[in-house]
Amino acid sequence: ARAGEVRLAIATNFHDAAERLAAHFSETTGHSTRISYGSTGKLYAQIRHGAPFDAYLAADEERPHLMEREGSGVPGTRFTYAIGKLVLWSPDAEAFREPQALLEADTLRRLAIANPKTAPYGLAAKQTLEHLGLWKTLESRLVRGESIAQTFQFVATGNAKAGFVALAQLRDDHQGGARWEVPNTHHEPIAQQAILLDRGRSNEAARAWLNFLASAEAQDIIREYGYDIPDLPE
Amino acid sequence: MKVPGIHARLSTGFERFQLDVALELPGDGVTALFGHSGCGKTTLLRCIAGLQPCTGRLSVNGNVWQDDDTSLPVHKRPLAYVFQETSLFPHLSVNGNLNYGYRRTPMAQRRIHPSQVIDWLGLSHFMDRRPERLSGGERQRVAIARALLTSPRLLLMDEPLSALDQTSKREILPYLENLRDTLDIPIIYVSHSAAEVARLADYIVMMDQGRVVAEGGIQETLARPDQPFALEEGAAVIVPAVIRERDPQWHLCRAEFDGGSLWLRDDRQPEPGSRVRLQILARDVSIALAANHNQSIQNLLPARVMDMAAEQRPGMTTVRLQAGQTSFLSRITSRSAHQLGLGCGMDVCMQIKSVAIVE
Amino acid sequence: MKVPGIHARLSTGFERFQLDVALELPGDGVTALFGHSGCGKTTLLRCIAGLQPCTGRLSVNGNVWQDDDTSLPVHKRPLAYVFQETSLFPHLSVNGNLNYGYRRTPMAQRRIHPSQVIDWLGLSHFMDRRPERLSGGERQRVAIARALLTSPRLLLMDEPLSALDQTSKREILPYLENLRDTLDIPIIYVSHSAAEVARLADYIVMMDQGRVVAEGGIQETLARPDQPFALEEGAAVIVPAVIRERDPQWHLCRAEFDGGSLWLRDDRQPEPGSRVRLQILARDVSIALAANHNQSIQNLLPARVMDMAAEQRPGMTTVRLQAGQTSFLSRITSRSAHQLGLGCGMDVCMQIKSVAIVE
Amino acid sequence: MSPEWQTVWLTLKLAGITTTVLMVIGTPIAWWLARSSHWLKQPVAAIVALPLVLPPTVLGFYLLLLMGPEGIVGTLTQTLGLGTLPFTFAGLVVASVIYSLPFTVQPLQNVFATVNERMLEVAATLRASPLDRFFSVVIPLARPGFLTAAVLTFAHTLGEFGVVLMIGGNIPGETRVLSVAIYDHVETLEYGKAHLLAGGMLVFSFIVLLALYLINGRLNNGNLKS
Amino acid sequence: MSPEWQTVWLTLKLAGITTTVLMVIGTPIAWWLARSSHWLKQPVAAIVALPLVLPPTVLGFYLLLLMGPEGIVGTLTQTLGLGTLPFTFAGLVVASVIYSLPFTVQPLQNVFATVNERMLEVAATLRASPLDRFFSVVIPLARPGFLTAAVLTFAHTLGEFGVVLMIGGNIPGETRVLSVAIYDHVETLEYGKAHLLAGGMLVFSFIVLLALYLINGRLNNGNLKS
Ligand SMILES: Nc1ncnc2c1ncn2[C@@H]1O[C@H](COP(=O)(O)OP(=O)(O)OP(=O)(O)O)[C@@H](O)[C@H]1O
Ligand SMILES: Nc1ncnc2c1ncn2[C@@H]1O[C@H](COP(=O)(O)OP(=O)(O)OP(=O)(O)O)[C@@H](O)[C@H]1O
Ligand SMILES: [Mg+2]
Ligand SMILES: [Mg+2]
Repeated sequence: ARAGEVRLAIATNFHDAAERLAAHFSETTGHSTRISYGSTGKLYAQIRHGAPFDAYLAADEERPHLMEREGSGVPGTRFTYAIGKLVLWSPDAEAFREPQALLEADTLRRLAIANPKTAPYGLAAKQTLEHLGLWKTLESRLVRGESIAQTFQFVATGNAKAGFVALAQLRDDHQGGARWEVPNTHHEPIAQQAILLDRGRSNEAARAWLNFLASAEAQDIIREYGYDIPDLPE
Repeated sequence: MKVPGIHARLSTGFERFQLDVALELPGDGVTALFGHSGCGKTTLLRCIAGLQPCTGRLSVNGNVWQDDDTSLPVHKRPLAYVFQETSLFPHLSVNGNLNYGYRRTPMAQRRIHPSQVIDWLGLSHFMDRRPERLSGGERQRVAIARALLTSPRLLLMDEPLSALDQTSKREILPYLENLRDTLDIPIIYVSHSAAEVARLADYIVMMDQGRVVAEGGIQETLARPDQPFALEEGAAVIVPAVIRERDPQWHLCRAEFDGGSLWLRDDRQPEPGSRVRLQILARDVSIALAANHNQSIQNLLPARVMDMAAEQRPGMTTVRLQAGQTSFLSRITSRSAHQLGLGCGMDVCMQIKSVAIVE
Repeated sequence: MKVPGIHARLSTGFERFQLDVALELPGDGVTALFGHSGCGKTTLLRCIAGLQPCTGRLSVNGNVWQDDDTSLPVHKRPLAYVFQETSLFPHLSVNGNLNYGYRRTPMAQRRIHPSQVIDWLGLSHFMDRRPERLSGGERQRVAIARALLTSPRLLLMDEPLSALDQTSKREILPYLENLRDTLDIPIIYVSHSAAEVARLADYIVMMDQGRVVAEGGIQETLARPDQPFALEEGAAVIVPAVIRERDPQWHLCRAEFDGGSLWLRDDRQPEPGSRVRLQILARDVSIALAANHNQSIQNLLPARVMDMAAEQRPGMTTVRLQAGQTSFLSRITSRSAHQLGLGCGMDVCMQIKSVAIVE
Repeated sequence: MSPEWQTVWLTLKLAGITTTVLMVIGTPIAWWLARSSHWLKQPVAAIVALPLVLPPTVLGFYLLLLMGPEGIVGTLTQTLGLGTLPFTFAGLVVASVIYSLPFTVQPLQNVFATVNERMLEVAATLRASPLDRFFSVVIPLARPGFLTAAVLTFAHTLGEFGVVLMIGGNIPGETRVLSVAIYDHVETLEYGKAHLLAGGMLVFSFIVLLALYLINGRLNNGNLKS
Repeated sequence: MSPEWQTVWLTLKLAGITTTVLMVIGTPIAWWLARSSHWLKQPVAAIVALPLVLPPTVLGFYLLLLMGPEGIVGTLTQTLGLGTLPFTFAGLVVASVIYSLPFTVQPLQNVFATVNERMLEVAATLRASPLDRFFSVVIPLARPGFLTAAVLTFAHTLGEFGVVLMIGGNIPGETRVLSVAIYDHVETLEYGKAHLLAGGMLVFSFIVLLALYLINGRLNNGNLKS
């Protein structure tokens, strides 16, 4: 096939993995990519109003689902490409041994989570706290980042003692500190879904991208960046 | 067909002030506008310039500037305006100010050039300076120069010399006279200085509370002993005359008029035969019953008392005298008039101090 | 110990102009500041007010306002300044402008009150109006009133009457005279009008190119026939006198001075016995070899020729005459002086037109 | 108070306090910039305009670093016993003040530059001290500039949300302001609520601005009675 | 051109074009607002300030609705054969112009109001037509206002990113401007790159602003030679 171009709208939290994947994709298929990053909500609004994207990699299930229903996404192309992993983290290695102890301590003045209304990681964090029976006590001490990235900044700059961030963020410079990987059982899975958009229906490269994303090769990369892969691709 | 002269019938008003004038002014020469502070002189000039909205009709030497349906915008009226308060452009140097109007005057219409006015008004020392760095008088001279450089067809001047000392005035006035005579354009001149007016004006308009209360040629008007002008100290007649001889030793010359001769200083060294205007202030004319040559007053002329009028201020009488066909005014105390037994038709000797005669 | 009077030794300069003055001015009365446009009058006033940075020393009636180490800031100097170009606050009504300084004057120091100046200067019609809605003369009057209302201890006036007509001037001048006499504060007065100066001033300072070229009491200074003042037309002497009798029928009164009596109009109806200042213009004094009573000039006084000087302008001679202990000036043509054979020490008859006498 | 009204109240409070603070500190800065001829004048003028250049979230990020427990400002506030500023209302005010500084200073500087020096001289000869002159001459003459500065600052603080989001931490009742709320509604597809809040804010602002301009016009044209 | 330089170039182009467009359309609006006494004057003045009040992203969202294929403006541009504006450079310019309008109009309106009516009258008696008067008198006298307007507009367009992100869609080489790039770097925790870009932008802006102010100061103080 001739080399084509695929225009991708990708949730910002998947940035690092996406860059690696895109490089790999171009190498193997010869197609080029042009990626716009943004929050899931913003990208959704833009696609609804004519943004020129071929495929959409959201940070949740809800938006791709909506698109499929409304017709801006191509039915049957939706699938979960990654499952986010939630971590309670503090850059201070001494901050806690037992998460329960930290969360229940009165000395915890500010705990950072992502906004449960706008960010899937925020929703998961909220569910986790509810699961632990701490939501009511901690609610007034929470600071909400607009995105998971902002939540991470709250913690990394020391303004919040600890926070629920994405495992994907704890790479490179931020390996250290105290961390607790929240078990799957504490919250609903953070399923990130992709879908082929109406504009990309006849774009060879777009379909190639989605195929590549579901390939084992890609899945290895995705795992490397701190995500889970669903057992059964839909 | 062109109707010469300025025909104005203009009305405008503010909350507490109403201007209503109907004027027929000569199409050349200087018209002096007189009146108390707040009588509407500036407002009238602004109406003529088109700066103040007004109703009525205005035509200048045959060109209609305003009538019922149309009003020429200010920048299309070929006039120049020297404002009462100097109003130089603060963002331009003196040079920039002068050139502003000059550059906007079509080449063919330019009759006055920068080098001339810079010289006349002594501006060469500060051509590069900003207005804020000039003295009050310097600013006023620049404003006059700027206005002249548009080679206007009507010149409006609102107290243009008020900030100037006598010497500067004495230097500038001849140029204004010159302009009046050579450019052949009408000038409307507001001034509180009787001396300036008597020297420059050909026509006088007296205003009060927004109306014209008197107007006329300077000769007729000034020779009326009951004239309403608040000049009093400045009451004078203007006498056309011809220079007949010069006396270089004593720096004097003799001017002949219809009714006699007068000696005057020949400051400007006029050629014999040239025509001049003599201004004779009423206060400089005294009356004797007979000629007495043993005194410093050298201009002694036989004349006849024509009429006498008491002045507004008590104690003074203005006497109108006639020598040949020429009228003169004399201000004397009423007691003198009484003691000398002056009466209409009486023949007397008019004593005129030669120093009081100016061109 | 308080040293009365104004002692100023001040220097400042601009790019092309240098001011250097050393003055000792009287601590009361009016000092007139004279000089060509651009000679530094405004700059000097600004230095005295503290508006223009300068070096030197300045003390006013014993209070040091500036010396080597200190300079009182403007608002701490108890002076008032009437600027050359009116400078009313555009955001305040006339009333607001008047009150601005008045409110800032401590109660105990207030010696002039709004109702007085509003009345004097005829401001009552437009107390609520904004300055932009006033005529030029009206603005000038408001500015004078505003300055007076700070009850200053030194009054600086830069051509305060230039925009006013004769009538307004005639109404305002008596109040300024009154102020001078009753408030007992020094006034420094810049004016180009010889008449105003001769009337108001007690002391005269003549400037040229940033320096003082002459100064002195008005009587001595004006009586010098070689005086450098550019007055010429306005050259005059001031003669102190006492009113002796009044002639109500003819509206005249007789004033006696050291050397004789003069008849003058009794406009102001002075009480017999009261002291007045007579101003006699050189141009109103003529010389006869003998008294001739058959003429309208009624003030005929014997006098002696003291000296004679040719004027700058050719053809004219200024003659100084003495009657009793009083000096007079007379301007006559040089030819008259020659023909009458005038010389020092000669006894003559001085003819003074009574109308020319003012207080 | 319902959460919505709490948000509205907080927003108005923030905008009001920020505008007040900025008027107080911006006026002397603007005056100095307009009148001084110090060599530092131009550099300071340039620095004042800089907060504009950075995207709000980025500025917020740097402020977070600076004011955090390890930042310079944070260390200072902690030693002063004030704790750290982020996630507090005071922190929001500080951030808004920094971000909106140019909107206050620049219009003021502009009109200050046009105030006629002569008027200050006149006031001085009428016994007004420098401070008195400033209040009785400069401020009235510069009124349109103050109006513009206040409007720009207030409106900008209302609408600004990048910095506020970053420094505020979106805590309901404490640092959650209207702009953040509207943004959230848009993000979560609750368009109805977003329209309501945005519409309300627009109508409210329009009315306030209109009233301000009308009053200002009245003051300019009418005759003053004192 | 590397993607970074492309972004820089795009940013400067956007800010430059926006500023130019705003100067051209803002000047007559400001003049009208400053001089007119039409009853619509105050409402228009209030409307001009409104874009400020909405959070940029929210404003961006509404612009997206308006200019999108189903919006009023979008329908119009489509029938004109222009396609839709969002996600194009032209769309960015339109959005920036709307958002930055108050920063241009308000400072200009301010200085226009201080231009002495007398100066215009004088110019008229010296034969200058209304347009000529505007260029030869108003513009020179209002120069500081133009500078402020240009600086605020340019800087604001540089730093603004909410609207740009929404309308532009962050497409590399097409609508991805510096502010968005920095924002992206911060969001994706690439702080090194963010510091670099932000620092570069600050230094660059500082130098440009300083130069501007210095030139302006020179022009104000120096004697003019013509
Ligand atoms: N700010 C300034 N910068 C440079 N030169 C100045 C400045 N102000 C005044 N001058 C010059 O200083 C001289 C004296 O000015 P000043 O205003 O004192 O004159 P003046 O005697 O008041 O004149 P006038 O009667 O015309 O008002 C003038 O030559 C003027 O050009
Ligand atoms: N804009 C205005 N609004 C209201 N009244 C005004 C306005 N301008 C002038 N006036 C009034 O109109 C009258 C005439 O003013 P004008 O300026 O024509 O007087 P003027 O004859 O020039 O006086 P002056 O010799 O003092 O300059 C004055 O009483 C003045 O108070
Ligand atoms: Mg007038
Ligand atoms: Mg002066």
